[in-house]
Formats: sequence, C-alpha cells, structure tokens
Amino acid sequence: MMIGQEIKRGIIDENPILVLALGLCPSLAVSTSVQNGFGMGMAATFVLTCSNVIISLLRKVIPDKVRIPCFIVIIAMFVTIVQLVLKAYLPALDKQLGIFVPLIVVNCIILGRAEAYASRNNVFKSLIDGLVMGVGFTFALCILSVIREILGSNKLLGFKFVPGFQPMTVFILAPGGFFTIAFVMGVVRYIGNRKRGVRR
Amino acid sequence: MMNPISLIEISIGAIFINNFVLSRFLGLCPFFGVSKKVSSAAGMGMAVIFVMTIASSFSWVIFNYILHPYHIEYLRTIVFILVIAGLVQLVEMALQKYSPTLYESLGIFLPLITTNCAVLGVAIINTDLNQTTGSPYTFIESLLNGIMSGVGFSLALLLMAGIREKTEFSPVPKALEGLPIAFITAGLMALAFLGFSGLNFFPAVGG
Amino acid sequence: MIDQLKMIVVLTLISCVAALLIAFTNAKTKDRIARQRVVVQQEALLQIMPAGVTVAENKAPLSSANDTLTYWTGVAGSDTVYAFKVATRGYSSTINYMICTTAEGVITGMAVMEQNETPGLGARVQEVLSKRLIWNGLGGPKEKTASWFSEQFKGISINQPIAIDKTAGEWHGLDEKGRRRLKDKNGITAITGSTISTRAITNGLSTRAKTYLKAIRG
Amino acid sequence: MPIELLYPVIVVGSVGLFFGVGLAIASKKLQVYVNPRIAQILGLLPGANCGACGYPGCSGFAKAVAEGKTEASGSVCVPGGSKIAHAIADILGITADAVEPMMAVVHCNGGSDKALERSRYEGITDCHAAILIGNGSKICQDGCLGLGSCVRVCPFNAIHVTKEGVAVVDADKCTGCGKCVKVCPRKIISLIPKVHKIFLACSNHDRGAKVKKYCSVGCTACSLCVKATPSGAIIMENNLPVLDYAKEENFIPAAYKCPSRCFTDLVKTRSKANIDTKCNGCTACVAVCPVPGVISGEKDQRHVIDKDKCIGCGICLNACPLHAISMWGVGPLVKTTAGKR
Repeated sequence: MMIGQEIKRGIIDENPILVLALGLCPSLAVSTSVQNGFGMGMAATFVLTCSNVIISLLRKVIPDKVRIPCFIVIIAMFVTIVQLVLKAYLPALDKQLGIFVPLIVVNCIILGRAEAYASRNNVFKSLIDGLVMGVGFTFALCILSVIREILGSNKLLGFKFVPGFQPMTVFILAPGGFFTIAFVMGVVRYIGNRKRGVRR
Repeated sequence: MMNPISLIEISIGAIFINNFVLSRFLGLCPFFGVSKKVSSAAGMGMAVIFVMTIASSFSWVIFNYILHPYHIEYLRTIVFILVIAGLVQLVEMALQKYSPTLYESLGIFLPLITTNCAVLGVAIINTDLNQTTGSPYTFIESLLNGIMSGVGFSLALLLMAGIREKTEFSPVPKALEGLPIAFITAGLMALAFLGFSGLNFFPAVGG
Repeated sequence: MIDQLKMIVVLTLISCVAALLIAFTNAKTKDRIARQRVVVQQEALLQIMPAGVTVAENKAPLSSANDTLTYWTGVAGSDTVYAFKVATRGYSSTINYMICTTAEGVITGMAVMEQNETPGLGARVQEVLSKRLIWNGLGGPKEKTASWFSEQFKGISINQPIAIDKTAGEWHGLDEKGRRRLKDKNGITAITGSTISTRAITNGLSTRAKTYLKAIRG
Repeated sequence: MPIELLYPVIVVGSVGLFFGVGLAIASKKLQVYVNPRIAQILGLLPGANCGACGYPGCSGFAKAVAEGKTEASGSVCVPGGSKIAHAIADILGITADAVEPMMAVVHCNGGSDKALERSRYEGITDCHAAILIGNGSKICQDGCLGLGSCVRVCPFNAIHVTKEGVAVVDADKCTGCGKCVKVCPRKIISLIPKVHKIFLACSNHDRGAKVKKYCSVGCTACSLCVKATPSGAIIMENNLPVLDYAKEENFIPAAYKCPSRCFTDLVKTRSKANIDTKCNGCTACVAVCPVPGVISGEKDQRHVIDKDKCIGCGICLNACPLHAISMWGVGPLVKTTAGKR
C-alpha cells in the first residue's frame, strides 16, 4: 500500500536523522529523556507537515529570488504558534525543551524538506512527505532518548528503571549524545550493508 | 559602566565553557557537512563569525528598540530569522558582485548559514538574561558574545576538520565510516571541552 | 520590473499574514500564560509556607542594591513568616530558590525554583527520590514528595553559620538520631560530588537571605 | 484588541517589506553572470544545504559538479541519492558512473614457502636495490621480491608484504590510484576492475616442468584455463594467460581448472547454484558444468546440486532452458556469458 511504503521510506531508507543526517541539533540536545524527545518530535512533525502543505500551496506564487525568506517566514509562523501553545498548555515540556522550540525554525529538516520536496510537489504528496519525515524524525529521536535516558539517568519515562544500577551521567551530557547517535547510525549502516550484501 | 569581568567571562564562556557546537549542540548540520576539508572549514568558520556578529548586533538592536518597548517579544523568533535570512542573502549578492575572490572563499558558505541553528541560537540567547550578571545583555556584551561564539564554532570546526582528514585513511570498521566516526570524534572533543565547564573567573560575581 | 514588484509584494504579504496569525494566537494564549506563571508561583509558596497561613505580597526597599524586594508574608495567629526569592551562582549556572523563614530567621521551608547545573550532580538539588520502579510506577498515583535536599533546610537558622557535613552521607539516608545531631549543629548534608552547588545555596542563605530579612523587618 | 494585532503586523510587515525591496534592488543591480548549468544542476539538488557532500552547501556542490571536479553519484549527494545522479549526468552529457572503480593486484604468489631462493639477499630492503644485484635472490626472474617498495609508496597503506615475502593488496582500502603499479621494478602489479575478484597470481614466462622445479604455484603455460573459458576471454601470451576483464566473464571455471592453483580468488565464500522444483531433468546443465559430479539425478527427474563441490560459476544458470537454477547464499553477483544456448 503506498502509505505503508512511504512510512518505511521515512523511517528506514531516508530517516532524516540517521541517514540524511539533517536536524541533528535538536535531536542530540533534547534526547535526554523520552518525554522531551517525543514532545520535540511531535512539535517538529506538526510544523513540518503544516509548512510543507502551505509551501506547496504557494510554490507557484513565490518568485525564486525570495524563495528562502518566504519559506522561513512560513516555518517561523508555525513554530511561534507551537511555542505559544506549548507555553500555554504544556509549560513543563516547554521549560524542558527550552531554546530548542524556537530552534525548530532552523532545524535543517524542515527547510530541507520544504526546499527539496514541498516546493516541487503537489499538496497531497508534500503532506505525506511531511508526515513521513516527521514520523521518521520522532522515531529516531525516541530511540536516542530511550538509550540515553536508561544509560544516563537509569530512568524510563521518569520512573526508576533498574534498581542499584549506577547511571553514567555522561550520557546525559553532550559527549553521550554524540556517542549514542554514532552507535545508532553505525548499527543502521551495518544492517544496511549486510542487507545490501546479501541481496546483491 | 562597562563591566570588564563579565566581558572576559562572556568571551571565555562562549569559546570554551559553553562552546556552541560541543556543549550546546547548536549548528551541527553544517558542522558535520563542511568539516571534511580544512580549507572549506576555515572558509566556513570565517563566514560564521562574520554572520554571527552582524546577526547578534542586528537582533539586539531590534529586540531592545522595537520588540521590547511594544511588548511583542514573542515575535522575536520570526523577526530574527527573517532578518538573518534577508541579511545573509543580501551580503551574499553583494559579495558575489563586488569581490568575487572573497566570494570564492567565503560567499558560497553564506546560504548554508541561514539554516544554521547557531546563528539564530546566538540571537535568541542574546535576548535572554545574561548568565553571569543576571541583567540583560548590553549591546557590547551581545556583540562580543556573537563574535566569540563564532570563534568557538570555528575553533571546533577546524579541530574537527583536522581530525577528520586523518581518519580518512585510518582503518575504520566498515559500518562506522563517514558520519558515525565523525560523531565519535565530536563526542571525544565534547568530552574534552567538558573539562572547561567548571571554569569561572570570579565566583563572587554572582554572590 | 514586474517580477521585482512581485517579489516585494509576496514577501511583505506573507510576513503580514504570518504576523497576523501569530498575534491572534498570542492574544488567545496570553492570559493563560500569565496565569501559568502565577500558578507556578502559588504552588511554590504553598510548598514552603507552613499550612493554614494567609498569604500577602508586599515590597520592601533594599538599601544596598537600590531596588525593591518583593516578598510574601504568611500570617497564622500571632507569628508571621516571610518568604522571598534568592539567586546564587552555582557551579555552571545561576540557582534561583525560594525560602520562607520566621522573624528570627529559622527556615520553615525551601524550594529550588530553577537551575541548570550539571545533570546528575548539581542538578540533584531538585531531585525527588521516587522509590517505586518502572513497572509498578506506571499505574500508581503521582508521587508527591518534596526533594530531600530542600527538606533538610527546615529548622536551620540563617543568622548562624550553616555547617556543611560531607562525612555523614546524604540526608535521605540518615536515621532520626543522625538528623537531630545535624540540626543541633545547624548543619546540612552535601550532595555527593557537588559541594560547589551545595555551598552556593548555603552562601546565598547566610549572605543575601540575611540582608533581605533585615530589610524586610526594617 | 485590534491594536494588539496591529503592532506585530506593522513590525513584521515592515521588516518583510524592507528585505523584499532590498532583495529586489539587489537582484537587479547585483546581476552577476553565473554559468547557467550550475543553476540547472542546483535546481535538481535537494537544496537542503546539509553539506554531506563535503562541499559548502548545494551551490558549492553544483559548481564543483559543473566544473567536473566531482561526480554526482548517489554516494556523494546523500539526500539526493541516485535519482539526481542520472538527471545531472544528462545535463552534463557524461554517464553518471563512467569511471569504474579499479583495484591493484600483485601477479605473484610465490612466497618463501613456495618459490626457491638461489641466494640470500642481505642488502637494502628495497626491490630496486635487490634487482641491481643479480636480478633478485629468487630463481624465478619475474616473481615478487617482497622488499616493500610498493608498500612505502602506497598513500592508503592498502598493500602489505606477507611473512612469506609476497606483496598482497587489501581490496577495501585500495582506491586504484596506480602508484604501486608504477613503482614495482618487476612490473607485476596491475589494475583490474574492483568488481572482478579473480586474477592470475603469476608473471613467470617459462614453460612446462622447468617452472615446477623452482615454484610450486608457478604457471606452466598449460593453457587449460583458456579451454575452460569458451568465451575467449583468456588468451595465452608469452607463456602467460592474459585475462580480458572487459568481457562479461567471471573466470571461476578457469581458476578451478588450473592445475597449479595460479589464480587467486578474493571472494572467500561464493554463492552456490540451486535447482528448484521446475527442473524436468533434461541434463542440459550437467553437460556444461565444468566440475564433474556436482549435479546428480536420474534422467527426467529433478536434479540436485552438491553445495560443497559447486564452484558458483553460474554457467548452468544460462544453460538451463526452464531457468530453474538460481544462485543462493552470500557472495557478489556472478555474471557470465558461458553456457548460453
């Protein structure tokens, strides 16, 4: 079914974080706990989908020279709306995500997909692509946050995970983020190589 | 009124303590993209410093003279990013026209910088409260913070490019070639920069 | 010339529409955000003030830094308690916390409002120990225990020097006798591995809090 | 209420206007000639400016591709993938992957355990020096001296001398730069396409029993390998088989047939052939199979392949009229024209 195949493309073949290596800034900083990761993933998916739709609607109207500023204004509009809604209804999550909510604007995925995909395809395809990329982003983010939360603070979703295990706080700090994403990317590549090896 | 202590603290802080790339995770996409060759890394570093300076000065002026008095601070995201995008595109065109040589080495990085989280990051951080003195940034402080964050970014970028050029020929396991090994290198560098986190010059400043 | 014009019109139009939408959402959410901030404030006050006090907010001039200090008074029967915010510079960030003391300077409650010290070390000033493991934690009601680090400040006086006892282990691990011995010494236990943050808070108490209390009581 | 909405609209609107006008003037006044092909290529690129190609953003990459500095393959522009590779190739008129990756191989396998020495060389450990003193210490005048001139010159340390004193190339690390080919005094290193995994590991020009006397793995020019490859991809020249890698041939049968094991096969485990249920026992495959006793079964009954004996040459695939045979297991794709009806 087309949708199933698209989602597989988004999560595995063209996963924004693990394969295209876009949107790294928020994924490393926010993936210290699953709630943050999921929250950021949802916010990014919302912004990505809406901006993809609007941009593909306006793609004929926007002249090429002012392409980037227009896209950025549309994306920034959605991000600010998400920011206000988060501040009003989910203050705890907003405090956790901190500076990374406004930074969704310059998150390379959104402008990347807007330029690469939305400005060239019709509305329906852009909507699907926005959703699929968002799901891929959230999926990868959750993987990273689960690993970092368990190893880094011996918690999962805020609850104590394994009694007596002394957490390695380095995983919560910056180096841990780099190591985790390196490890996950290595595993994904290894599976890819083996699969390609066998199939060929 | 110029408080030299906080100026030093800001500059050292921006380069070492909370280095933009290695401890704040800002500006990673171009950081991993461009750091394959030292030459392009140097060009990118210069461009980032230049853009961060004009971005932080413009954003400070706009925030304190337009957004703050009219209590529309919530617009800062959209206004800042619009200003940065517009500025960068204008500067790129000007450079392309008037100094092709400079454009050759510096200009091609400019469109890359508009989607750089570090530039918008520094603009937004400048409008928050200053960590050390607790009062909002003055113009000089925010300008300095912009320049020094750019220097911090370029420092990390050059270090990274140097190392990555070496890892090109080292026996890296097949699955880890390319980006994963770059991340591990960045992780090790972040570990080293972690050592700076406790550094502060005048503990009594806050007390 | 036409496409130049088109550029200007399109960019300006999009900016205006975007601004309009944002302003609209802001208008909708503005009061809620303001209310959120007040709710957080009230919650903190409730936590540190002794029960059954009527809370009133007022200001007192601060002679030294020529600005005014906002503080809250809690009146219960004869004695009144004063609550105010204190900011101090920790290991890698500014720690904001609120304390509530009696007139003589004995702390009745303390809560750390905001900090971003190193996670796992300095950040444990806000740590809430939940004993339950994940599998039995998912179902149960939200555990409402205060952070052990703030609990230990109850009964400490800010007018005398506050001792930091690093040898006795952490407060939540001590038995009744250990805790009473600490109280007599007007001492608290430090968080293992982050004495800078602990000392930052006690310094804040013995320096700033004392001057604030003096300013309040005039 | 409306004032609340007006301020933001005015502020953002005026910033937008300011930059709209600025960009409009700039696009007019600051017109600069740009090679149109760069713009064309840029249009195709994903525009994510992610820098994964190592170039500063997509415009940098487009410029490099337009000037032919780099190829536009899927591996370079990760987000674009192979889709854009072909599209860009059409613009530039070159085939996307015209250049086939090459790899160096050493045409000698005669280590100290296989090839006899006629003298003990104790001079400078360098092949050129050893050649000067009586053309090397080995009886075989064409074999590898194993003193590492090629090792020192290789920038990717992809070539090493084994304990037995023969240079061996590491296929993964070798980028086919050709430095070792130039430096080897005996000229026994050559570049072959990376896809082909079999090469001749001997450069001896003597004939017959003479070679056997001083090297157990030397080529005796018996030309059995030539007969084993009907497509004529191997021809004998000056007592040595020359493999024509351009032809679609995998040389597995030749390597199997060679009596003194001169061919080296880089692939450790080959994928094996397997006959499925469609087989009607016409024994077309038994006729072409170079290895006796691999395919067994009665006439008009389904035949079975002995997985241990099968060398994975793929000839039976082409010979089978019902296409009942397929390759199973790990190992690179095996292409061959042999056995085609």
